[in-house]
Amino acid sequence: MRAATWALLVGLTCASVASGRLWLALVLAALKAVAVGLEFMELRHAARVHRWAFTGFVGLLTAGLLLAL
Amino acid sequence: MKFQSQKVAWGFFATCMLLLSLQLVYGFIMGFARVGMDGLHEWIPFNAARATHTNLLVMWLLAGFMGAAYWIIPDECDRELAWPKLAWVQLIALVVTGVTAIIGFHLNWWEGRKFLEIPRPLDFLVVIDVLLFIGNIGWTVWKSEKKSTTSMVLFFGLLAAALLYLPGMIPTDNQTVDSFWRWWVVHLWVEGVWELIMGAILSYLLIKLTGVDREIIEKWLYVIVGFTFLSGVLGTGHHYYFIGTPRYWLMVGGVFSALEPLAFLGMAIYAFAMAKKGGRTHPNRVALLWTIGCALMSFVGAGFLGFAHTLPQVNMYTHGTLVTAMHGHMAFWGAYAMLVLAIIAYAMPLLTGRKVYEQASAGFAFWTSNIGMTAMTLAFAVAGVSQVVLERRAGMEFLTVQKELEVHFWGLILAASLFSCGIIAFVWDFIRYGMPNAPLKQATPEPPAEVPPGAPAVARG
Amino acid sequence: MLSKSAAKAFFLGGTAVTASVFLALTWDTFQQIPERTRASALTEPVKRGKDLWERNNCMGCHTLFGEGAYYAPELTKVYERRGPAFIRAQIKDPQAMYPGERKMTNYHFKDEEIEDLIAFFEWVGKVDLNGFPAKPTLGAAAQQAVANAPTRPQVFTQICVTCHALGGAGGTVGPALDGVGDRFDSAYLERWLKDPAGVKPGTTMPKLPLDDAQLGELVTFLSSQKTKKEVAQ
Amino acid sequence: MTMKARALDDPPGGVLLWLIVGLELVTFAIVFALVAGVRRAQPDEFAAGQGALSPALGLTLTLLLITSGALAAQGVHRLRQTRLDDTRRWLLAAAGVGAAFLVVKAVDCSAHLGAGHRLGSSDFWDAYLLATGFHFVHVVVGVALLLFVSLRRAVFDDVETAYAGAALFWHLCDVVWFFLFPLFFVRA
Repeated sequence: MRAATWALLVGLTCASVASGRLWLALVLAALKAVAVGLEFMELRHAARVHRWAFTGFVGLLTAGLLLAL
Repeated sequence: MKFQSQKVAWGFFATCMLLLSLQLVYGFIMGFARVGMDGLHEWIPFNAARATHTNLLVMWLLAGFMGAAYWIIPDECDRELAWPKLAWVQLIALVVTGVTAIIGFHLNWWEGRKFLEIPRPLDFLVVIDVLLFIGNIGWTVWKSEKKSTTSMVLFFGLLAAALLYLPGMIPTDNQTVDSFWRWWVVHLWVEGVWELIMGAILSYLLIKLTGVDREIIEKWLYVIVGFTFLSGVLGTGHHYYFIGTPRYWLMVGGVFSALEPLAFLGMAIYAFAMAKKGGRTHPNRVALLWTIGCALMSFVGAGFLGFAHTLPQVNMYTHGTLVTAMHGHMAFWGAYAMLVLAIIAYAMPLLTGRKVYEQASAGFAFWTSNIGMTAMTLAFAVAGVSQVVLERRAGMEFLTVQKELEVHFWGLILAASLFSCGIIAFVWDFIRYGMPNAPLKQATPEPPAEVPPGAPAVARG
Repeated sequence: MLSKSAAKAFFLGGTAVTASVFLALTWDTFQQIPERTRASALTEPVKRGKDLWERNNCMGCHTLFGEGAYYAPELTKVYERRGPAFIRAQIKDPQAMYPGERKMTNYHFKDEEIEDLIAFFEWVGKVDLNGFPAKPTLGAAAQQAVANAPTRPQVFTQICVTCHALGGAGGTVGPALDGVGDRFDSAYLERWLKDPAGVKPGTTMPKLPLDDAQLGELVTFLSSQKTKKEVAQ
Repeated sequence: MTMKARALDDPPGGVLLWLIVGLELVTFAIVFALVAGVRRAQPDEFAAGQGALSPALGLTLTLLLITSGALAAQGVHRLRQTRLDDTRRWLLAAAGVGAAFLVVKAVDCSAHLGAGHRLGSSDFWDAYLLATGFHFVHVVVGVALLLFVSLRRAVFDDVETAYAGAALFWHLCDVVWFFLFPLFFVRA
């Protein structure tokens, strides 16, 4: 699971560099942040409120940045 | 009151009452000058009134902190103060220095830097005086077996405050450098180490008044002051936007000032949570009211209203207007004035053995002064925003705008009168029930002492 | 759960880290200050001016770099805005320039002290303040047009507008000057400006610190201020 | 791997660290907004500044952080099987890769400074140096935390929370970098 997450993160990173589009790179960054949060930070095992608070924060942040740029 | 030497605190608290009353008088002088009634101009020009008003504030807050320390440190360290007589000498020296400074202001004797107006020779006296104070409480802490978190935070807060006075004395010919160091003193005091002192006094009061386990209160104290420093130290940047320092301070100051309300919010939540947890069984309800009020009003005044004009885009227009006065009044009132009044409200009944808190006037003092201060803040806010729009945005002449603002200063004077009623009630209670020459009742044991660890929180009375 | 030692470590560690960053930025700031403030232009008069500024607690009423007491005008750009002649007259006798208005103390400075203060203000006005004070933005277009009117002499934009308005911009202490050329001829205006109290005893109009060239320029300018209607006739 | 969901007052890594992570996320959100603001307000200057940045280097830095984060996560996973010594080794490895990040970033930064791009050069360089410098400070703290918990574990009453907490802070550095990376390195 952790190895798979690592591979996913590497893949997303390469994709965002290859694409060269800011909006796409930001969305991929959000996906990476959520992946790290759920798997590496172990929010998968945390109380539901914590899980959603983190995911929601990342979502709002990304939405805000997408709107601003 | 457990130790005789704690009585020293009385002298400091009485000084607070005197200086606070005088501060109000000078506030009114300025308020009337602003509506054109400046008949005292020949004897008390505005700059003297202003410097006296702010320096009295700093003086009485410092006296209050010192009194609080002389009260708290023996209690927390479980031993008499090292040198009680020295504390009296130090109080008298402080008062003499302060009175000299204030008379000097009226004779045009200055160092003339905002908030640091007192002349250089007196600076050295202040440093010596504070060193005596630090030495006295430091030695008490050092000699004691028990080194509680509260007493250590209080001690290091006071020590850091003393050390941070020194950058303000660095001589320079460059106005920008001058301003830069001045904020090291002023900002790092009020948004830095004074908050350590505030946190420590607040946690002492919460331990005593709510009976919540000391361990819990003290560990959260660390978290709260940690948050305060994380935002407050780099938040100094919001004074470095427009004084000739590099442009990146707009970024640094903007980001970290935006966090400062969170630290104050944390402090307010902390106080409320502890009070709720403790069940409020202490009979001195008024002291708890001041304590909780302090945490709340400091969030409103320092956190929320501070944030209202701290972003560089906003501050570009509000910098150097009455908007600052709006924020400053409620911030100092909430964070520090109410805190000192809280410790006085808590300590006085124990010092004198009289249940001052059962008086209706005690509650009147709290509510009237707070409503009055809120109204004053509103008056300043309306005046400040009008000034920003008319002078900074529309480009009207300074004096023309000041005439437009006079009506708001009438509002300010009315609000300040209400505020003064509350303060007079507080001071009057202090005089009625706190005179030292009246025969003191035997020092009473504190009603619900701190609960021993492990005891259920509600089983007290 | 949260342990007290962890909380303490967080407080001490966090404080140490932010304090280090703050000290590093302070160091960098001091590398940049000399250039940004033109430290090389800190001449002896400027230093003496700063000393006077502090010894009389001018910040107790005025603001400088936006820091002070908001009771009297912001002085960062005063040299550019009012010019040395106005500052000289104002410091020499504060009542002369704003009679009956908000009071300023007369410090009875010697002439060379006044020149030191002017030097200080000139230096202060040239410090790079990251755009402060901002130019007014509301009604900017109208004011821009007025300010750009080619005929306005400098003495008018620095001194007269303090009390008088023209085209809607300026002070309200004295009457607006729109159409002043209709009401008075140039001979009267010249007599008036040379000695206001002589023409109308008890007037609040001060005798302005003008030399002959400035006076001539001002009289020409004022007598040309005619309202459109009469111009059409 | 089975594990019951944790209580509300017991997040993985401890309450204190989550409070810190929360505060840091808010702080960095403000930093991102600031960078976005500069990018939007001064597009030309921003693009010019970006010309001096190397996307390959940004990619390298990101991969180092991701790898280090994965190593730390492996370590924390070993806590479930209460293999504390294993955890320690994984965390040390994570700290090692983190140190590599610091070296690469320091070289990059000194190159920029050497090329005359310093604080005060322009809003782009102020934003770049401050934001990545601020992140750099966090990575330094993160590496120090990882080293401290793995080398001085005797000082902790609750070693598991200490390990999980240090790793949690370390992952924060990743999350923050994920956003700094596109904001600075992806060109318009």
